[in-house]
Amino acid sequence: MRTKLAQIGRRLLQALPSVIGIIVISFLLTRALPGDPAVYFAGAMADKESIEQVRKALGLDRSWVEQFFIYAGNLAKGDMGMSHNTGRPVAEELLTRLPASLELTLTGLGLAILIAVPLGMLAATRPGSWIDHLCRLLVTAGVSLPTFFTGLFLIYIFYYLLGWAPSPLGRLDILYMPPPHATGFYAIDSLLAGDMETFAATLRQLVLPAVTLCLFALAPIARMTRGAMLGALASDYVRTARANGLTRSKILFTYAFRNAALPVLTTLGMVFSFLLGANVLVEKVFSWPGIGSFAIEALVASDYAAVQGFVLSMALLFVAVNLIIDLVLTLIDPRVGLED
Amino acid sequence: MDAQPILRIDNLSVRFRTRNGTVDALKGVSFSVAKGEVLGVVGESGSGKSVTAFTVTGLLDQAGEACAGTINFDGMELTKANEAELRELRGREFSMIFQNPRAALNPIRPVGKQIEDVLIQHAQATRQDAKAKAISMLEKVKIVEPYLRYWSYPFELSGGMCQRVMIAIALACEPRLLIADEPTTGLDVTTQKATMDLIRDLTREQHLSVVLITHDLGMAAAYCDRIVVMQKGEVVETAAVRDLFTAPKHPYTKKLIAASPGPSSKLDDLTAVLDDNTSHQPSMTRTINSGADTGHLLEVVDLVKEFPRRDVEMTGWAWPVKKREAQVFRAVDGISFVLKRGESLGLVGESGCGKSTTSSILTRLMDPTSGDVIFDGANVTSYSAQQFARLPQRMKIQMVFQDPSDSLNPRFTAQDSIAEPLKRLLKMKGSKQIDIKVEELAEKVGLEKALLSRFPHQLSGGQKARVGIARAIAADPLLLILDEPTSALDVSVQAVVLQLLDRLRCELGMSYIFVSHDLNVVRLLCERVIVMNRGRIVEDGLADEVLSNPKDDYTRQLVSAIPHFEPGKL
Amino acid sequence: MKRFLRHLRYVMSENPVTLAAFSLFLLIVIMALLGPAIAPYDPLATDAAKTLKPPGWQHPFGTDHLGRDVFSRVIVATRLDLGIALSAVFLSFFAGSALGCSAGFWGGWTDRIVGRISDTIMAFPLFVLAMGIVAALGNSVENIIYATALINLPFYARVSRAETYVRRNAGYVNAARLCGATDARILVTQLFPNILPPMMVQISLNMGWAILNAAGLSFIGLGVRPPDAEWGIMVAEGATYIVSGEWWLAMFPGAALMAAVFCFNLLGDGLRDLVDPQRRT
Amino acid sequence: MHRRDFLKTAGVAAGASVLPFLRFLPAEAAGNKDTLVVIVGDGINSLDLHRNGTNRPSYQVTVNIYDRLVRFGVKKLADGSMSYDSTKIEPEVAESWEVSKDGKSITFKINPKAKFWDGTQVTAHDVKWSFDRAVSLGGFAAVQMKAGSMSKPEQFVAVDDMTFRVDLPTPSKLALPDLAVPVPFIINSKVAKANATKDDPWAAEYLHKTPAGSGPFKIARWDAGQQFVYERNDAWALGKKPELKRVIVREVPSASTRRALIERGDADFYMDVPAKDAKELSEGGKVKVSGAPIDNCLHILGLNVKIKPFDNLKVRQAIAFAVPYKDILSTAAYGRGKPMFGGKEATPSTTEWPQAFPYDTDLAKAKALLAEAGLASGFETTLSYNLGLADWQEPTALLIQEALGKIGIKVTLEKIPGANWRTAALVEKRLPMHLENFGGWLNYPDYYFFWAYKNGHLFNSSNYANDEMETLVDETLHMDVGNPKYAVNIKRMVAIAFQDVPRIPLYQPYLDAAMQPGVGGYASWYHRQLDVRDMKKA
Repeated sequence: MRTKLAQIGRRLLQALPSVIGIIVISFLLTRALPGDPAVYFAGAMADKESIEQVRKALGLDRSWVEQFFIYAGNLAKGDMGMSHNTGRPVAEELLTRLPASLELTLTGLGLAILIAVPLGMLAATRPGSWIDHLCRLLVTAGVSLPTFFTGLFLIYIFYYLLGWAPSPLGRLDILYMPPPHATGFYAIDSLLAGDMETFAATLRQLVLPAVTLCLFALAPIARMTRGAMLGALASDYVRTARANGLTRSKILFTYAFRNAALPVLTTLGMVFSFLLGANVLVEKVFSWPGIGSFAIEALVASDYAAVQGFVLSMALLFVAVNLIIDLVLTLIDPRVGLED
Repeated sequence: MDAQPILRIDNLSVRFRTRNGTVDALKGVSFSVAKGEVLGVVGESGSGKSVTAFTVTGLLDQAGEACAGTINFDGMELTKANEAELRELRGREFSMIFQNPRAALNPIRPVGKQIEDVLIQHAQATRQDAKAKAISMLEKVKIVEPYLRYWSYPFELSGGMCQRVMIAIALACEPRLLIADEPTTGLDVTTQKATMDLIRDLTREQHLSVVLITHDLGMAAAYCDRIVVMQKGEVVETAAVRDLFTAPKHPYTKKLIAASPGPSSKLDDLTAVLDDNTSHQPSMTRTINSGADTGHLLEVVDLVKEFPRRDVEMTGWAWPVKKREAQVFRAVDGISFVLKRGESLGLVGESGCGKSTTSSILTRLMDPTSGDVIFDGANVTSYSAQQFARLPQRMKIQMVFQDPSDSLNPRFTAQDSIAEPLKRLLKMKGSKQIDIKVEELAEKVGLEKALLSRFPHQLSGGQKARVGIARAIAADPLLLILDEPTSALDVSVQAVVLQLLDRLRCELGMSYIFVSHDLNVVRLLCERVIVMNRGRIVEDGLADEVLSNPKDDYTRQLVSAIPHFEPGKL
Repeated sequence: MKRFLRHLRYVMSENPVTLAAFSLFLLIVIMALLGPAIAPYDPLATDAAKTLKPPGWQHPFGTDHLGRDVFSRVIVATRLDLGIALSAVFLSFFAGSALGCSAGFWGGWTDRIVGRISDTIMAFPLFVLAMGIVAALGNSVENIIYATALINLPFYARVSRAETYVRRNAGYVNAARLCGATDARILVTQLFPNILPPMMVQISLNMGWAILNAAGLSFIGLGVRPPDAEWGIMVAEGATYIVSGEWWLAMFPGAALMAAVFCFNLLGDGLRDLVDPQRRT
Repeated sequence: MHRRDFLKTAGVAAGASVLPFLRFLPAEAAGNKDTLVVIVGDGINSLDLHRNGTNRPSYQVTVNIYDRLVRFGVKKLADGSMSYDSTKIEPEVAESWEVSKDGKSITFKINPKAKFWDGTQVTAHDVKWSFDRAVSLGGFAAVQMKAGSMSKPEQFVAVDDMTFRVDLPTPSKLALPDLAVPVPFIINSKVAKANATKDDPWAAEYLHKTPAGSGPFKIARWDAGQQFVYERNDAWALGKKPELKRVIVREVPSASTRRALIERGDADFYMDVPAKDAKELSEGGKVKVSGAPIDNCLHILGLNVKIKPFDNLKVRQAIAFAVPYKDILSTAAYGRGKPMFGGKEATPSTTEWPQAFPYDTDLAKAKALLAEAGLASGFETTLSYNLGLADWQEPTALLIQEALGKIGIKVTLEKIPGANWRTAALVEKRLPMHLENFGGWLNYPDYYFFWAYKNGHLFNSSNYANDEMETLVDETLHMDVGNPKYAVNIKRMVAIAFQDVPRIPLYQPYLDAAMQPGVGGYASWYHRQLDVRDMKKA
């Protein structure tokens, strides 16, 4: 087990420089944003010297380097500054909004996996057949449309015309109070509280945005599953298994799929960050109080602290997700430990 | 061995549907295997020996189909059986073991579990006692500490040990027929011998019939009762081992026997038997001018090359962790030898003995940790690999690579590959001038002009080897280092290439360093031989001397492990 | 060149889907080249009287909220979108593979530095980085192209590094070293041409992605500068009209967008066969 | 109170539509006519108007939960919709007031019925503390108070518990109305001071999240970025008790989602409806649309006189003749605006403001004027507009670009994000040609000219400087309306605006709101926010 810990340690060490890189870039990126927060903070009718006075208060007059160290210092203390867009400390804002985005992204991803993996396997076991082509066309169609377009289209059909879906009004219809806070994921919290009514309502709200995201994530997962399965089925060890008379299902699942799962897992890391970016638009369309819609407004309103906080948390999330995937990989695949 | 055959194949034909039309892989193959008999199926690549095995076990991929003939296994007609029936038989009645064992085992599943899968599948064991049975099978194939090895993964075992696991899996349900498809290719000579002895003992003990498929005549001679020789999808001859070797009837068989280098065969014998498609070249008498002291071409003074123990310098995206306990692994541990001008030297040893590392250092593709190489009077190790590239000595040392298909750039035609050294080293400019020189070189290595415009994947193994050689001698080097140039080639092709190499040596007066694991092949070309083991030179002497009575016991073990046919021994 | 054409025809016939993809690609290229010439109306001419007309004879795709003909705008937009896709993708292809190849070939420090750079870029949610760049440098087409190219860089670096690392000690590479070729020359003449096939698939995926990215930027107001016609911005503007019943504003540019991205994705396999020497019989 | 009971008592239900899960709700769901569901586009970022950086949507909270000394009345317009009445000042916390003879001080009598939420009596000391806070915290609050010439705490005197006096440097007609705008609200100073700290004397942090006032509504909950809920204060006695018990305000960023919600009946009230939706919703008939022109507000095309060639009067007038006014009104505003072009008189005969300028689309005249200015071959320039207001500014900019193209002026459009817009247009005033939508809160023409036409003032994004205009504005700003000189000055000011045309008015915008047929009592206000105090629901 010792090598596993050393390996995890090294993986963490490896993530450190990119985190530092992210902090620096997010700082520079926001400083390069057009617009001057001092003017915004000074309010609608402020004149020249009241803007200057606010600028000094915010410490924006000092050199960039100095500002960076102040920012890094605050960051260490966990203070990400105040978002003038929503009037609340950024850290608190992110903590309340992150579960919303995560719940949406993970549901979308989960749906995508449930559909794309079997589809990929189906296509791999019958290469070149009409199923293979159909799966490829369907999946490519899914990824060919911008998410905001699919989102609005689904709203128009299922909410506006048919009235099946609930109103795209955020995470929970106004009839229901959000469940007592446990994980921040409404679905899980309502289950924990045993409140099936709210649970059902949460699911109904989740369906449309999750489907929009899922459509977008189908292609990479299905394509990777198909490729990996084809590789595994053509491998020597599958031929040996067939020569030893193992049943088709045993070969397909225990031998071929488990090996194919490794590359699929690595793509999931990338697809997750891909979705995090995509749900920025989906949140705007479904008025989902997630981290994405918060970022858009902050960016458009050049709300420094909010943009920095958002970019940093996204980056840390990405690094964490990749770390988890690497750990899972080391558990499943004994070889990973050695020739990383 | 009673005469009732366990397996009878009658007039079997197999066709493959490929992109450009159908290919007849087998044309009317017939032979049978008696109970308890070890039948050898010998043939070069493309002779259809593996296709036969796959057709028998019903493992042909979709593209192939058995279009004629019957396969009778102990009274049951296999070509008529559907997939379910066949699956019942596989593993229980007949089973197979394959080449390249490490890839043939599931990389992420403990070997013990893989044995259990087969046992449980054929109801030879219940979930509870499957583990015990698996461990006993591991013991049977002489794997030390079986209860520990039960949990290890294929990448943690050596090639030989993986093959033993494969054998354990194949024999777990005590089948009545074992088909071994090139089981020992790619293994070290000593491991090869150990594996084949294990197969012989186990199959005799369970009086199992065996079909051994191989391209190595020596192997077939040492371990089989009867041999079937196949060429281009047809059976050309079937005979008992003794009769086949003493009185081969079919010319192809004769050619094969002659082409496999034995301990006493001469270079000219290889192509002694007249064959229609290889033109007979009068072989030059090889003068050993070791006497005339024309100075040392190459002098190596206690060369050392060290590699870190665990390749800590991750080539992945990892941060270099401090080398805490990384001991150093010495691939080359202080070797020294001298090479006279025009002399050719053999470097022999098993894989991992440091012979390839040495050759890379000599050709300056790799920098040594310490030690000197004085070539043609100049100390070449003093320059870095990059600087050496621009020196005039660069063209004086060239190399022929082991795997011909990997040594040619897939996007270059043969013409471009050969022209490359002319343009770079000899700074030849005019395309007209280059074309003439390329044609001259092609002619010298016996390559038809028409093949020059072809891509590597459109050339055969032999033709690719000739392009590699033509490229190496383009800048007429003084020293040519041959890194197992013929090990990937078929026996008959190897014979022709070896003769070509010998002829070029005499014509161009080059000296060779011939790196190989096969003493018989080295003996043909080189006067002197160096045997290496774990980075050190264990023996240095005249080739015939070393082969007939080796002084060092490691060399003795190496020589005895090479399977070959000895009339007297049977 | 003759050999290439014969090979092209061969790749086409072998896989119907690739044939469809190539012909669709050809159509898109023609539309991009002849766009303004074949458009029935001036894409920028507004007409207050004819705003938001449904598709009919005069205007096959209807008119938008300023009375401009959607059909001619969709055609003219092809040039801009194809331009964005091609330039962004090739910019990141060359930069990415240069970084990736040198990382894979020399290993050691270059490998680690390149690794860190692409890790950092990858750590940013792709879309947010693009938003940041465009917001910071202003929303001109060049900035969109640079932003899209930057965020696609890691994909190419990762693929080319893996492919180069595998081939760095291949026989023909050592043979080239023996001929006195410097590392740089080997990288360019020997290694790079051989890693093209796997990169081709990546290129086709990214082409589709580049257009979607531009569309996304337009949706939040940072995309292409009006009044230029571009599918993304037309879908973005039209999207708000779906609910009020004028579906054709977003539907037709959306369909064109989907067809283009669809075609690029399917192109991948065809491109790989085209470039892969083994497939040449 | 257990969560489930809270739900029952509130009898929360959304609109009349049959909701798929209606069966869960208890019987008295029918009694939901005292809860209103409102949807808005932008989120609020604070409950305290005086705080630095409080955005415009947050003003609505202060309007509904805090009281002021006085407030404007409400009047019925010609088309039956209700609007605030800038001419009528009604009592609120002050039951009566009288102006000193020299007009330099106003004394207010506090209404004994004015009680804070915690039951304590509203005193003059609370009023003084609140007004001192308004002028000392700086930012928007201080500037708005200065417009009514109230800038120093010394001006506010608590004579005794129940009388409060404001002293003015010079008599001004703006002082009294400026006490009715949202800024001078009255805070429970006892509670605020209890939560103040050394470096936050005005309890900004505390009041940011937890208001302490006396208004007709309280804030029940605020989930930032999602929703906030008003709860009626039954003890409120300073006017007609509001009909509604609870008002839920949900933030819905996407305009098309908002439209779907109101049309499907999942929302009762939709505030600040974009022009196109307003026109189609009112024609659709399913939903009631009430809209009125915003007082003292204009959508204009600003020309920066400091940047060539807009310093040349002929060029500005040429552009005034080239603008496609009718197309803009129909395609950009969808008819939801009062035309400000085609005026008959070269010089104004009335003091009405805003009134139509004497220009109309006449390309020939425009070309002629350009030729006179020596720019017959035209020139190149940029037209900038605010990304946040793109729904009307983008189509308008496109139409202007095309029209100017016809007389040889090549225009490139430049879209500028929200925060950066204020810096570029208002502070640095560096945009050659731009669209602007300034509206003065106090409904006097001189107040508009004070902000938009005086040199260096914030909304004078055209950098316009005219000595006569300077003196005229200074003179009339504080002058009483009755003064005969007032009308003369106003007409002269408007005439200069007609002549010099630094700002070309396009139309007077409407403030539209859509609501279910059963909803009533909506009035449109100058501060363009929702005032729920008089609203009711059948």
